[in-house]
Amino acid sequence: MSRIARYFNPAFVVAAAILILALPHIAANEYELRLITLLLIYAIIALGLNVLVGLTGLVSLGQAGLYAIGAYTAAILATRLGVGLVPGLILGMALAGAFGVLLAYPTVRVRGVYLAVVTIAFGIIVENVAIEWDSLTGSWVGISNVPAPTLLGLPLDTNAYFIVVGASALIAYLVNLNLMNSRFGRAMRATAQSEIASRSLGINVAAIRTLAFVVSAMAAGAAGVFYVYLNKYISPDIFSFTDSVRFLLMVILGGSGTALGPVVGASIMTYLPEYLQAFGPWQAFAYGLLLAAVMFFLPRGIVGSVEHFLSGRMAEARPDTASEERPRLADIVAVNPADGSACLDARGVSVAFGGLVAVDKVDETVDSGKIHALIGPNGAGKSTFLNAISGVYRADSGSITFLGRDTTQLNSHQLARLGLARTFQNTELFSNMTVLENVLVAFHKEYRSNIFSTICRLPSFQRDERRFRQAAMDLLGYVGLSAYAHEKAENLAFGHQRQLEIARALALSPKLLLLDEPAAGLTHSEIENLIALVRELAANGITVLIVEHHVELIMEISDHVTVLDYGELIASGSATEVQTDPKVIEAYFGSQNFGDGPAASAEPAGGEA
Amino acid sequence: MSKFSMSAAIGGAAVFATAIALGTGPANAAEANPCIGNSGPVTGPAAFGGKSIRMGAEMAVDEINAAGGVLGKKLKFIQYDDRGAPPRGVDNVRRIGLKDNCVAMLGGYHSTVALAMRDPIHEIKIVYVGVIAANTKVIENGRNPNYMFRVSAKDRWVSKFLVAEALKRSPSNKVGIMYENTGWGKGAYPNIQAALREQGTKEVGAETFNWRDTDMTPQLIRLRKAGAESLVMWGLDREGNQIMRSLQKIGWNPVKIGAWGFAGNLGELAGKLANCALIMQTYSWMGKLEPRAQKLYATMQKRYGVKSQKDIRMGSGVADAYDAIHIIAKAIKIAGSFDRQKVYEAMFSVKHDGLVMNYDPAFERTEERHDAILPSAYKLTAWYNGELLPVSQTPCK
Amino acid sequence: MSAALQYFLAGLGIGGIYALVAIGFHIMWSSAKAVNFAHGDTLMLGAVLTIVFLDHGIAMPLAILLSIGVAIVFGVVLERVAIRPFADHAASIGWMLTTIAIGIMLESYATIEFGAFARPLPSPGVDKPIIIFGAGVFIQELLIPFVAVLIVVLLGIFQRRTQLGRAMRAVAFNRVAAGIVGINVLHVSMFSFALASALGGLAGILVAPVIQASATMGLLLGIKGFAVAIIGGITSAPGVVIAGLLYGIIEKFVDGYISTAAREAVGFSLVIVVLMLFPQGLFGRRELVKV
Amino acid sequence: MAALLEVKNLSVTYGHVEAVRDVSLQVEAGEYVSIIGNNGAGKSSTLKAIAGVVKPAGGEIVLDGKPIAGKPSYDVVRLGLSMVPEGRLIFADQTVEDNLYLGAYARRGGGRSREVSEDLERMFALFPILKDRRQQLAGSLSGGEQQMLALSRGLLSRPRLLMIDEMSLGLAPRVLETLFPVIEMLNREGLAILLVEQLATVALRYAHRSYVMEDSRILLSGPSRELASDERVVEAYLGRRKAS
Repeated sequence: MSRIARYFNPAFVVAAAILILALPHIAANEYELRLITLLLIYAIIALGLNVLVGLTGLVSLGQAGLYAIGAYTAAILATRLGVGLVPGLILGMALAGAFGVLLAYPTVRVRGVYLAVVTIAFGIIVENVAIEWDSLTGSWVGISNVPAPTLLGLPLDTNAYFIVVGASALIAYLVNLNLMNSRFGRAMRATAQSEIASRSLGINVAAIRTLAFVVSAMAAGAAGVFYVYLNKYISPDIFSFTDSVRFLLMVILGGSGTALGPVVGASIMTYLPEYLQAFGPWQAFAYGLLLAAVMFFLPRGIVGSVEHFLSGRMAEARPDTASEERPRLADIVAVNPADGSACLDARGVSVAFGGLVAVDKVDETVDSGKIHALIGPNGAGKSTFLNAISGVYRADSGSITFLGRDTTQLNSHQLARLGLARTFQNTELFSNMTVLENVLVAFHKEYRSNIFSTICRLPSFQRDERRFRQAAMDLLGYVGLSAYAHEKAENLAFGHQRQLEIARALALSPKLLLLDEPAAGLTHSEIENLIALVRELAANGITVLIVEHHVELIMEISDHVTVLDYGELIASGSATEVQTDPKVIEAYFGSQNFGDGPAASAEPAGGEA
Repeated sequence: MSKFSMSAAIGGAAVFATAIALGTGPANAAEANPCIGNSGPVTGPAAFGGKSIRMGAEMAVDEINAAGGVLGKKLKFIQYDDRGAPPRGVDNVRRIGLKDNCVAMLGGYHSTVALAMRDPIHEIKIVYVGVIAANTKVIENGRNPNYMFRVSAKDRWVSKFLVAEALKRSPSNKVGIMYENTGWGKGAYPNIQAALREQGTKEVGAETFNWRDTDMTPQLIRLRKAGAESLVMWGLDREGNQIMRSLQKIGWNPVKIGAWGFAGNLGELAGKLANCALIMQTYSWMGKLEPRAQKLYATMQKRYGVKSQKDIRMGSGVADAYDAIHIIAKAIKIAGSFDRQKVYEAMFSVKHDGLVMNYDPAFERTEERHDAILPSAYKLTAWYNGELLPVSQTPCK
Repeated sequence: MSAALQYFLAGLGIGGIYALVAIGFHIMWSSAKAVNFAHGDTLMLGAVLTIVFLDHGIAMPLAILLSIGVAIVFGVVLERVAIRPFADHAASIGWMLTTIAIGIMLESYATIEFGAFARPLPSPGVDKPIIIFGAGVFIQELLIPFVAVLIVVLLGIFQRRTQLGRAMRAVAFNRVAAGIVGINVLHVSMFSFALASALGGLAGILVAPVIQASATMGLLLGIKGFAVAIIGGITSAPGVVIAGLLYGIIEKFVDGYISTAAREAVGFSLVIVVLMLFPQGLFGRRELVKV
Repeated sequence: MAALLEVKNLSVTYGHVEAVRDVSLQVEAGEYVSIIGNNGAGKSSTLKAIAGVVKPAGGEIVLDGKPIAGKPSYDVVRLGLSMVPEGRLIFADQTVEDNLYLGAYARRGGGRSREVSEDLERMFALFPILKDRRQQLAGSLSGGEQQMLALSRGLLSRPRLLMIDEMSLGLAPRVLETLFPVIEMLNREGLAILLVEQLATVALRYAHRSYVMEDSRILLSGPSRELASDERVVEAYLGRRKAS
């Protein structure tokens, strides 16, 4: 989270408000004031884009298209129907937001450069329509004679308009900040860093991405509306691909993911052309040079670099608070006593990749409150099976029942909401987020406060936030990580990362916890702690299904062990039973005699690279 | 913190509401500075247009300053880049008028930019003298007082001029129109239609094309089908070349007659295909020059690295800007002050023997005569073997 | 009928240009999983430099070779300074913006030095159109798609028959596996950029007689070429060429039968629709994502 | 005589995870050595570090007197050390023959010399099925055939030490029956082998010496024959603890 914003925000808001009120009186001339108004308009669009790029990790090279939609909506309404600023603003934002939903839809299927192409295409389409729909947009000639803005019937002069835009920019800043430091912002950053982990914590990734697109689109739309009333003239020239790049540069230059960065970036990019004029024909070259220099020397952006520098300083000063009494799990999250019924029941589950059958007709029943282990040699299909029952992969055949409900067709975020939590083989933490935030992400679905009360910081939000912060701190206390709550997850020692991942999973109040090789990379003493923890969880009524190659650990804690080999179930029973099963010994050691091996099963063909 | 920011926002809202009620405007300076601004394309594909304006304007300013300046003050020429984008042009008008506080300004290359400038020009009340952009409505804009003047071609007059020439060469009066899909082309289209109506006929078809289009065969096939005998064309050299080539592809050779956007290097691009394409111009640096022009040409060679007469791209722009600066300087002298309002009034009293023509007077108080260059000064030239020459010097008809 | 043929032939010529640009994107993507967004400007470099060299009295064949040489140097340097340092960036903002930045610089420098006017590049291919069933077309316009197809065929042979070509495919397939058989992945990546840039320069020289050389010719060609490469399936060389040719032909038919004005909107809407239906492009290989 | 491969105090980390801690081992010229141990014990990471696929965090790797720690894989293979990777990693979209030619990439000239063609024929003699399929795409081969191809590809760089990672992975015993004897034969012809294998019995039967890895460290080492009867090996695998 943005440290600068955390420490300086109140001061910043007051200072900004005073500055906005004072500027009309201290600006050298009207042109200067207009320039600052333009700066604030750019700040609005950059703040919105920051939600998309900085928080959600999605690149848009078509933001100018959304800006155009807001601008044309307001310009057409104002010139044809004499509509005032506020209705124009509402409609412009609504229409841009609707296109934001449309643009978000492709993210379900495409990412990275593919998404970049979709957004570029969108921007060009909007530009083309603006040029060609002559009767509506005036084509290249554009729309002029935009009347002066009115607010509640009162006409606004340059000064008053500046204050309106200033107040709006301040609101955009606060929205950005409040969104960033809320469950929505955390969910956005989580999906940017690990989509699969976000899903496993019950986050609907498509919904979160749509939200990000809508927020950024509405900001772009609002900026477009404000621009119309500032310049009183628009034409397709300012909504081109180059402008989309410029908006993106504002965010990157200032520092994407920080609250203040977009504002700083917008300021520089507003004033830059004024100074670049001195370069005459070389100004485009100087602009390119600046863009390249930013990427080379300040990839975190200005504010990002300052924060990075400061956070390095502050991390050293972190107090090492001794953890007090360890809370009881039942006091933090909902746990139900085990009733001995089947928690999870998989029947004939098969998963194939191409021609390769990774899991072949596996039956597995996990009784509630028990510790169940899944072992097998490398490549036996353990993780695939785990991914199938947790909804990451869809089983090609067979059925899965969780808590008496058929879940074969459910996504992982739906399963998570039903109480199925998991950890990952190679920990999937949100490494750029703090330890506390990592756990808070998992409480996302528990919040009752909606986006509106979140942004406005209404009491319902405050209540939720207090409650779940406390719960998250308690969970950290439970696994012994309280002292690291404000540390970035990536700075934790590996053993602590594993514990954090378990704490995060526990925040879902799980009925079933899937642990995928939780002991990998741990030291002996850490493994001892893990064993104690798993036992305690089971005692609290949480069913555990553990995949592990650390056989010693398995044999020590499991109530039931299932052995897979070549995707097939070859043994199932108590630890001692499977340990002496000749088929198991063979699978692990290889037979003394080749001919005696496991029945020459279908040889996997067409391996993957 | 969050509570605090919320109350700060509410507080801020309350304060700005009162501020709106008290809203004050900045005072306007009475006397402007002795500078003449310009917004034109300094970068981008039309940068040559911005450069031609700068050359013409700077040479005039230097002459005036060498002769002691105006009202005892040295004139200054300030050029800002608009890259052909109207909103940037609008910004530049405000920078010139509000920040630099210049006494007057020259217009730029693009008609779209000039059209967009009408509002801020009249807001600020600064004299604008267009030197290239020829769209009719830039000047004939229905405002009174009208601060927009022009020392350049006017599309409505150009349309009449070209249509008359086209009809002369079309036995059955069948004229097709090809115009570029820009503010300039779209602005001219109704002018061409009106000119045809005046002559008692109408076009057989009208087609558009975009910048960077590389093939015009679909449009030309449609025009040929409609029976066009001559083409009136509004566009620039690069697309003009594609028109010539596409005509060749479909094996059609109508009469081609175009506005001055084709006066740049069409002959170089299309070679012999451009032969006998007829182009209207206000001024030509080709051939033998009068002594005053020869002196200017020498200056261009020395100061701007111009190597040959063909190197002067958009030569009309150089001449128009040169004349415009002299006209503005004379207006300031007549006004006896750098007061913008007085300079505006004085514009109608200027008489000037310029490079393009003898302006007598330059402007009149009718909307139509805010244009200084009269159709009588328009010249019809023709491309022939890579050179743009007076029609009489070519075998073209 | 002859109108339809005319549109088809014209579309083939324009599509050939997109295809040539898209092949370059394909080659770069295969080896580096990143592309030069300024690839359109590589075409510009090839075309503009050839004219500049001709202006200096250098003979045509030498001028062409020199221009392609400069384009190669450009590609290699760009790969080193603008792509490699940002290759691991997850959201790929890094190399997108650095290469866009270099494109802006190159275009602006060329505008200053070369001038803003488009200039012709002489070629016998545009002297006279040939008439096929009443439809006219320049040889050069037919040459372009032909060269695009030829390059794909030659590229295929090169990648099958030569050790370096096999190495390129190996790097595209799996970088670790390529490393353990002794392929220097960085060298292959650099070679790919050199090859893509050489083809880019050549493409510029081939298209300049048709569309004229100018400092600003690259931007739109680059964007469209990249869009075409993506919808064709950037991992498949024949795929991007087929997509390029189709895109050009569709554009011309939209021009001819709907309206010149609707071209970009229709074309780019098609791009979005294709990507929604085929996230890997029409002929693309699914890029494996390990969970 | 110095060992062909000498690894001293090697450590490999992935982020915060120590996959290999302080591992030392050696392979003499012409020797057949195996590393056995459970999945996740650090065997593959050790091999990858030696081959230059991952950069070691510390320690020394000396091949024939030359330090190679930290050198990229494409340089290591030129020094006579070839790896057959886990999962085989053949170039599935290229033909069997092209895969083999790529195996010779690191050799001087790096292409189709007569020597390379002769070596190709030798591989076809070793695995005749590859000859039948030489024009087929490698991706269409069965798992066993792919492993044969991966082995042949590894041999075509003419290594002095061949490292094989988890050869048995995903293969039926019937296939292993043909593969292991081939490796033994290659070893008898003088090629040093470093085998990483999960199937302990098989590895212990063929290798002269073995190392047992557990929890990122080397637990035991010695002649295979002795290790095969060591109780601790069984423990390491199945976690059977003596009653305590």
